[in-house]
Amino acid sequence: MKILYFAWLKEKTSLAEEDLSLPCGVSTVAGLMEYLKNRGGGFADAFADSTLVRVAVNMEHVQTSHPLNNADEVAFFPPVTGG
Amino acid sequence: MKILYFAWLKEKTSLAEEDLSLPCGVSTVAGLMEYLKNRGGGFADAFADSTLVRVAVNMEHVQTSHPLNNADEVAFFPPVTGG
Amino acid sequence: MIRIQTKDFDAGAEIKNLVSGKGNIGGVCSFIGLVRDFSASEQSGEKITAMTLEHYPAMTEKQLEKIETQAQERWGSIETLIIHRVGRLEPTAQIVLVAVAAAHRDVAFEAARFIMDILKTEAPFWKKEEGPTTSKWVEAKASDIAKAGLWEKK
Amino acid sequence: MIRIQTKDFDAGAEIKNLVSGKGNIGGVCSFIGLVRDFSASEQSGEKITAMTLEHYPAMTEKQLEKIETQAQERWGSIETLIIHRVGRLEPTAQIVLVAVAAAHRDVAFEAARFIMDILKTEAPFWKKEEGPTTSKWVEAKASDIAKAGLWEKK
Repeated sequence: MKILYFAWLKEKTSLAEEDLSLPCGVSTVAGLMEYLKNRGGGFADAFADSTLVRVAVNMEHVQTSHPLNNADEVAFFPPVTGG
Repeated sequence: MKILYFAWLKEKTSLAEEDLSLPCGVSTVAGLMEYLKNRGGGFADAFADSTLVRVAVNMEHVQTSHPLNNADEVAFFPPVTGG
Repeated sequence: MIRIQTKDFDAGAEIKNLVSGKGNIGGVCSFIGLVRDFSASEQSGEKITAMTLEHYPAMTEKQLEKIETQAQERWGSIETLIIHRVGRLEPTAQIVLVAVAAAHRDVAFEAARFIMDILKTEAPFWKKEEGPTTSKWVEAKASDIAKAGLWEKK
Repeated sequence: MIRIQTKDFDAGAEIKNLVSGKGNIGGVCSFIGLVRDFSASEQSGEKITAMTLEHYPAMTEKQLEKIETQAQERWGSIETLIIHRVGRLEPTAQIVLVAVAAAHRDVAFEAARFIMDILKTEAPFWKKEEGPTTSKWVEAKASDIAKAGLWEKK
């Protein structure tokens, strides 16, 4: 699974992108967010308030209940502000 | 009084512009239109159906009941089609 | 700002000029009207080869200024530009540019549409279409009169 | 048509290119978004000196194509163009151009506004504002989310 971080999530995690095998017991976006938050440090900070985080799986906006598999590209970012 | 004709009113009357003293007994746009129509020829043709004709007095759109005086600039034209 | 001219315009340059040096502008909505290659009269839809635009110069200026003033009264702080061409134009030629610059996009979109709708029924321009064999004056559309009327009720 | 680029664009040339050779186009509505010199966050309204736009390239393309397709499904025969800049931009710089060409002006106005409203909530761009002393990420506006939502009900 490829994970991407944008805007202040990239800054807080100090990471733009990483490869990760779906952790044991994680089957949804919400589960992955909980897993990442438990890494502590910048990750705990980035995922402290999950209501501020938006998610895309395979470049489509999804809810945190969305299921995950190892081939997915998952992206975490704040609400978009383009235009 | 200055009278201007535009678009097909100019073509039918064969006139772009004329100076005219307010004819005796004419006090409104409607009266002037009746007067012009009674000139016959192209004028009778141009003013045959007064519902097709729009009027401006001193460059403001008006109804045919609008009063006239000798200092006015009166223009006759079809409904506008710019833009 | 209002300009009536026979020559073409560069919409990009005109818009840049409209907003030049104004840091409070968040967006510009513009509309460009073009000469189509078929008749505006819905019954015929015939091919047209050119169009000639006639106007009543002093009244055009007066009416367009009035429309700009109305838009400014309605939406407050906006910058407006209206350029309208006259004379003979061929299909795909630009006829009109209306641009509104504002702090926020909603105002820019609404004011630009307002200006176009009112221009269509108040500004004294007339179009004559040339077809392969005949030429004729374009008739005003009832739908344009209805659209302009909607702004009165708001 | 979609383009993401760091360099500026010439809206007039882009619009001419969009309608080039198409005699059935009666009008083009376009919107240009610009960098303002004050903060987007309504509480502060502080001066900003620059703005940096970040994006998620592959998803941006996918989402903008989806928006164009939705507009085409909704309004039928239209030509659409979206150009969005990324990178560091200073006040008064152009950020985005959305242009819609159609046979009639209502469709052009509505589809352009639709594309802007949906782009604001779906396309993965993020703005970071630089002020004289600090820099901060722009927060999404509830009003933008509400506007995008209105299109769902229609």
